[in-house]
Amino acid sequence: MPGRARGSVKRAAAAANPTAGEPPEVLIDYYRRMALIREFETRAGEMYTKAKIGGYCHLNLGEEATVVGLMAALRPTDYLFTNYRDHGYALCRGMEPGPVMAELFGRVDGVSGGRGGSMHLFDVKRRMLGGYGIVGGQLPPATGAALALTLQGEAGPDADAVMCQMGDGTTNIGAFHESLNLAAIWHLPIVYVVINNGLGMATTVEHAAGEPELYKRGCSYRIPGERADGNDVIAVREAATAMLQRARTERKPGLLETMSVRLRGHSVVDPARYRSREETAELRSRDPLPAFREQLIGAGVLDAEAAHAIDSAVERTVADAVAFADASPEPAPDELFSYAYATEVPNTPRAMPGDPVLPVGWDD
Amino acid sequence: MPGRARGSVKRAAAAANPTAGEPPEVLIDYYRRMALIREFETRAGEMYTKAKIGGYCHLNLGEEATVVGLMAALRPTDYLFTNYRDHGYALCRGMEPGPVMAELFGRVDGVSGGRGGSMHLFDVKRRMLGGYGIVGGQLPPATGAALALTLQGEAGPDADAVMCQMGDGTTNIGAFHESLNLAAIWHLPIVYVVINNGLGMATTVEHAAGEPELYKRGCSYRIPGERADGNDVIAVREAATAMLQRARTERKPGLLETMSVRLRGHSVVDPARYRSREETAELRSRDPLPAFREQLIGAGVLDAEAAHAIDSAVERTVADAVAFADASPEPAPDELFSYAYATEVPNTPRAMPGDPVLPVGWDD
Amino acid sequence: MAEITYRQALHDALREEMTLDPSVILLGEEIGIFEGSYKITAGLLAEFGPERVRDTPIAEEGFVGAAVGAAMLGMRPVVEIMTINFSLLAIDQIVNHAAKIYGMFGGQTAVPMVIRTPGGGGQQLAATHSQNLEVWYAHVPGLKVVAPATPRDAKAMLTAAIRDDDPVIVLENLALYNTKGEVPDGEQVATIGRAQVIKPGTDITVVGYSRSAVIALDVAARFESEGVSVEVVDLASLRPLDRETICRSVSKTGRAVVLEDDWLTYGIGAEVAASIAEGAFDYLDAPVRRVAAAEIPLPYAKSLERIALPDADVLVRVINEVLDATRFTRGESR
Amino acid sequence: MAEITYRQALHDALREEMTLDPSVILLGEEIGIFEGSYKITAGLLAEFGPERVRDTPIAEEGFVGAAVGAAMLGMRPVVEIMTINFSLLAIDQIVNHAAKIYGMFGGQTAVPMVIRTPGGGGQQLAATHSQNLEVWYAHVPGLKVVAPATPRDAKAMLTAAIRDDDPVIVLENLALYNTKGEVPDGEQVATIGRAQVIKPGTDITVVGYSRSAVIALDVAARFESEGVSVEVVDLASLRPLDRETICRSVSKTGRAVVLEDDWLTYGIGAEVAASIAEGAFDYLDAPVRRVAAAEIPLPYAKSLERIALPDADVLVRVINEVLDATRFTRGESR
Ligand SMILES: Cc1ncc(C[n+]2csc(CCOP(=O)(O)OP(=O)(O)O)c2C)c(N)n1
Ligand SMILES: Cc1ncc(C[n+]2csc(CCOP(=O)(O)OP(=O)(O)O)c2C)c(N)n1
Ligand SMILES: [Mg+2]
Ligand SMILES: [Mg+2]
Repeated sequence: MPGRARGSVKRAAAAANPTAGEPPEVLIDYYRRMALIREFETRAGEMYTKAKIGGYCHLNLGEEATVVGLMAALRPTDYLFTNYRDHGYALCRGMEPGPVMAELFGRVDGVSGGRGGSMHLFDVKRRMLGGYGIVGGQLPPATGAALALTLQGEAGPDADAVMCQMGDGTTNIGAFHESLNLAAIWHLPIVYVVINNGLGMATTVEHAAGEPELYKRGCSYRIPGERADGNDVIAVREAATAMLQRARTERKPGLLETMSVRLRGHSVVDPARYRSREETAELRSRDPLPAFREQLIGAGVLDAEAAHAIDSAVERTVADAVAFADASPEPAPDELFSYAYATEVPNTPRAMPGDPVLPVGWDD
Repeated sequence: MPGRARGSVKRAAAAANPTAGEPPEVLIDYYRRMALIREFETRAGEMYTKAKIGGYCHLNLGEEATVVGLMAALRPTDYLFTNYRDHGYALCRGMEPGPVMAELFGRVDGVSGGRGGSMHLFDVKRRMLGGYGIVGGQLPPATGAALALTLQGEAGPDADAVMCQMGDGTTNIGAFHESLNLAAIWHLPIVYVVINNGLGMATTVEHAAGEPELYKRGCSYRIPGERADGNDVIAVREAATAMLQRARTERKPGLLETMSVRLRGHSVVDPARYRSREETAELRSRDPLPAFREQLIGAGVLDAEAAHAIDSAVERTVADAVAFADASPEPAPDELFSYAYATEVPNTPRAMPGDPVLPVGWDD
Repeated sequence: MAEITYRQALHDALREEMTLDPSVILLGEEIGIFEGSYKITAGLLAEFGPERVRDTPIAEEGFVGAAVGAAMLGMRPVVEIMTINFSLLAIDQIVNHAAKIYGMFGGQTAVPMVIRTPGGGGQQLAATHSQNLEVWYAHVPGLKVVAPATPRDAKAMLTAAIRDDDPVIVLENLALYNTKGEVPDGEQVATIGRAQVIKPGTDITVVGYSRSAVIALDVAARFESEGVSVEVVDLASLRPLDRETICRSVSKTGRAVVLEDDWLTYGIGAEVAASIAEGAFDYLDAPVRRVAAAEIPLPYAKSLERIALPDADVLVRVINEVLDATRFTRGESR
Repeated sequence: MAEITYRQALHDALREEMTLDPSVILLGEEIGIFEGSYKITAGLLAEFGPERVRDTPIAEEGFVGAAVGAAMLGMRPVVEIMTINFSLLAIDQIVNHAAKIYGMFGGQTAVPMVIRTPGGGGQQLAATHSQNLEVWYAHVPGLKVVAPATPRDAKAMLTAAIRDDDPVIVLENLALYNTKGEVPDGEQVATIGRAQVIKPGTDITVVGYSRSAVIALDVAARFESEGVSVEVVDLASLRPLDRETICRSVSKTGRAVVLEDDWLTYGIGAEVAASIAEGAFDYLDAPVRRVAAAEIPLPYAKSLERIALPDADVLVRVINEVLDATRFTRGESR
């Protein structure tokens, strides 16, 4: 991306061999997760074309290493808030691919009961507290979740923390400022992660941000920032882990920026015509998935056959997810008002379009 | 103020004798302006007690040197936007004390026709584009005014610029972030001035801001910041002039923080019980007005008699302003809809409370 | 039973709920050291400490949204927004988040939070500080909106709001804070979603809420002496709206006037009038009339502010117009 | 006269006004390089350059407020807010600033700006991206709000809005962008503040705006063949609201149904129904009925979304109910 402010990107200790010292099964698992996201997103794109999925659908293609690295840093007991580009996070957080795909299909077995769709994956048990479609909208609630943690428990290595993911474009909205400021003054255990894929929709970081080295934007709150290579799963994991650790033990918020590319358009329907052929080709060359595969093969952790077996397995997994989603029924009409309110009170509206304001015979 | 982050405060070149090199008539004029604000605000407070003024009324007491210094840096052709604590700015911008007081009284001769009151002083000819009551509300419009300037003229030493004043507490709201970011990426000729009087209403800067050295908060946009001693009229003027100059010639926004004290409560009705006696006494010792008077007398620019003459003159001016305001009529009832819309269109509502939705006989 | 102010009633509800339930926390600008712009939270910082009574920076979107997130983790935050005018800064968190999270995520997490905020003009606070924007919130599914008129209701409704698992907006009123009324001792929990007939009558129904219900009561008393029996319905809950109670009243009186402090067009009264006109169509002897504010950014000048806002005298006039239009003879009873 | 899409009509209005008046500038997210989320601004960056077609960061409060300030200095900014749902982030600048500045400062400065934004559900965008919040803006004095239904009106109203010296909200509609219609050649400037009878009829009045006016037209045509003469009133302007045109229609037909895409309670239809019920009280043979959306955060699932939103079939049913309630005999003419 021409003119993109990159500055120094933090890589894992041994840049030449970032995977050194990692147990092979961990690396293989990361590969499997990245491959799963890749396959899931690719199939989601197809399913959109087949009109199985509607509305907006944003994919993590190109962000697989980042997503896997971040989720590897998070404990099951931590809380996660993300934006609408949330499929990979949901999968790595342990949500089954079937119910995730079913949500995209708008079916009853979807993780949000088919009510939220692609942008709004949620799983209270896995402490994935939502994908959010309003840019920046997830920041204040994530900050408030961290506030609740300070009221519900003590700081320490076993304390829970919150991770709040967002895109680069999101750092320009007011909620970013207000949230980080609250986290700073209230000493909240939260790590804000900016996925810098270089673009809002077609707007570059440089065009949108007065300080395009986004990890520095914690300066206004004395929140330490750090940049990591988003194509390096270990570097991302390590940076996130360190920040989470500080959040747990010292209740210090952190700001982590990860650098990666968005391989396709902003959403499934965006052909990204604003990118030249050369640019697209250049982006492909920065695809983290084949790079990681090569790396593992080079390091002897994986061979071509094993890699292929993993790829095939995730293909089956996702095919099963699609089948599961397709078999799941659409929510029934009489379920329309099922989640209107958590506490029922008199006179809650239940009218269908065209119903009179009071039932016939109300005055009998 | 205990624990108040002050850092290094920029003072005028010769801190020992900041007035050195200034023509005496300029210094005397500054003193006159400061005394005028002091007297105007004191009388406004009284008038509030007498119920001549209603609603909210925020005074510049303690901020006189800052206000005079800032306004001395501004050219008549520059544009000014402020918050609701705007009386002193209006006076220094050249608005007559009579119409300013009349606005506080809600009379037809008020600078905003009695529609705005204390918080909403406006004078299109003097390019005072408003006091604003919503915290941070003035920032986006001020930024947009600067945008208009870039479309309407070239940069250069004669170019117009915008000054946007705000309080310390205002740096925590989203509009601060969004506005400064726009000014940075669009290269706008605007100087944001933070009047750091240490408090929101009773909330200290340290309690509210993650980075309490507020001039540093331009860091998130690469906007240079500077701090000036708000009790030093020359220091304020010099810092503001330099920033305005950069705005005119280089179209670089700036962030100026001025340090001063709020001598009274947040508004006229606030007894400021949250301050101890000692604190109040300490604040009084930092009153800029007697200090400046002493300074000028010490420097031989003024003697006690001349100072007294000025004080008496501004007393008369303000007494006249009060008389003017009191003599001005209240807006007449039939003026209620006079400024409903700039472009009249059919069916604009003109109903008074209780009127039917359509005039009787509409169907004749 | 003690006679206390509306302000005190709100304070007491907060204090009692905080005492009962440690998950109740307060957030807002100047609610601690300053004790609240309108002093509702006076003394609570001293009593419950800065963790539970939290002074926030001026960052409405931030701290209201923080309350949303805290509520998702089981806290019961009560947020004070200094006036409803400033709620515009937080409205994305209120409407796009608090109101949506329960339904949009398939009921997995509730958002048990309360937003307390006063509305109202008449204090010479000028156009941006004098609005009655309750209809915006009342329009939004996922929210509940209550608007107490009396100290008793203020306490009981705020208590109910805190215990409710949904986001509830408690609309207070600058003009009511100093009003006094009897408040029963002991715990009182209102039922959100019900209107109440606060004065029975037979000749005409006046519908109000918050300050307008108080005015309506006063006007009803005036008419009583003239032999006109006014029934006053206090909406109490703006969402859900209790159409049945309203229409039942009108089915008895055959005449209706709505008094509201907001702007006429698309105001609260529009829904009330439309609901009556549909639900009680066969009972209505005359058109439902609405008494509301003139549609103008409210001027600061007292002379203009006074005439732009509805008051008891205008209500009296309109009631008389409706009575006359139906050839009502004073003293007649139906 | 050419047949073009609603999208093209909006585009043409922008292009023509930018050509005529150098003070017209465009601001918004992704309106330049991306050519607009819904491609209304396609080609304009190339034609007018980045100074006049300005891609903004994601900062609705900031850039909408910047438009306010630029307008105060004599520019005529046209802002695109990607959808009405995101306008909540900017609503303080719209309602507390744009709408107030002319009146609150005693008429010293106008704010000649336009906010274009689409509303509407039915695209499976889920609860936070599918709202119809136009009633909020329509409630606010100081704003003008128009809601064109056809390509012709889209062009003429946007043109009028740009030339108007007040802040005007042009409510577009996701479901209409691809609809086609005849647009006269040459300059057309609508009159803001007038409703229009877009199909005359004698038996029943259907009131709509934006998408609902289009549906109403379609339904009216269906009824024609059954011997029912439906008059369709397109509000066109939500603020000011042209009550006289609406009531004149009902004074002729004696029956009325309002079709609206927003939530029923406190929606646009409430004011329309209340105004009819008051203004045309003596003419009404049956209660005014409203057809509106179910009051729920709109679910993503198609099966639920479909039934939660009003459509032609529901309108047909309700029209029949009103006709039956008044014992209307098909083919009868009044
Ligand atoms: C408040 C708001 N404004 C605008 C949008 C429309 N929108 C959706 S995604 C997007 C770009 C976000 O970019 P970034 O934060 O970098 O995230 P990415 O899509 O790259 O993951 C925009 C403008 C929105 N959803 N919410
Ligand atoms: C958006 C908004 N929130 C809250 C308020 C209430 N309020 C008025 S002034 C003020 C304190 C502002 O402090 P600061 O910015 O330091 O300015 P100062 O009053 O000290 O000049 C507050 C909270 C408001 N007017 N607008
Ligand atoms: Mg991005
Ligand atoms: Mg201050």
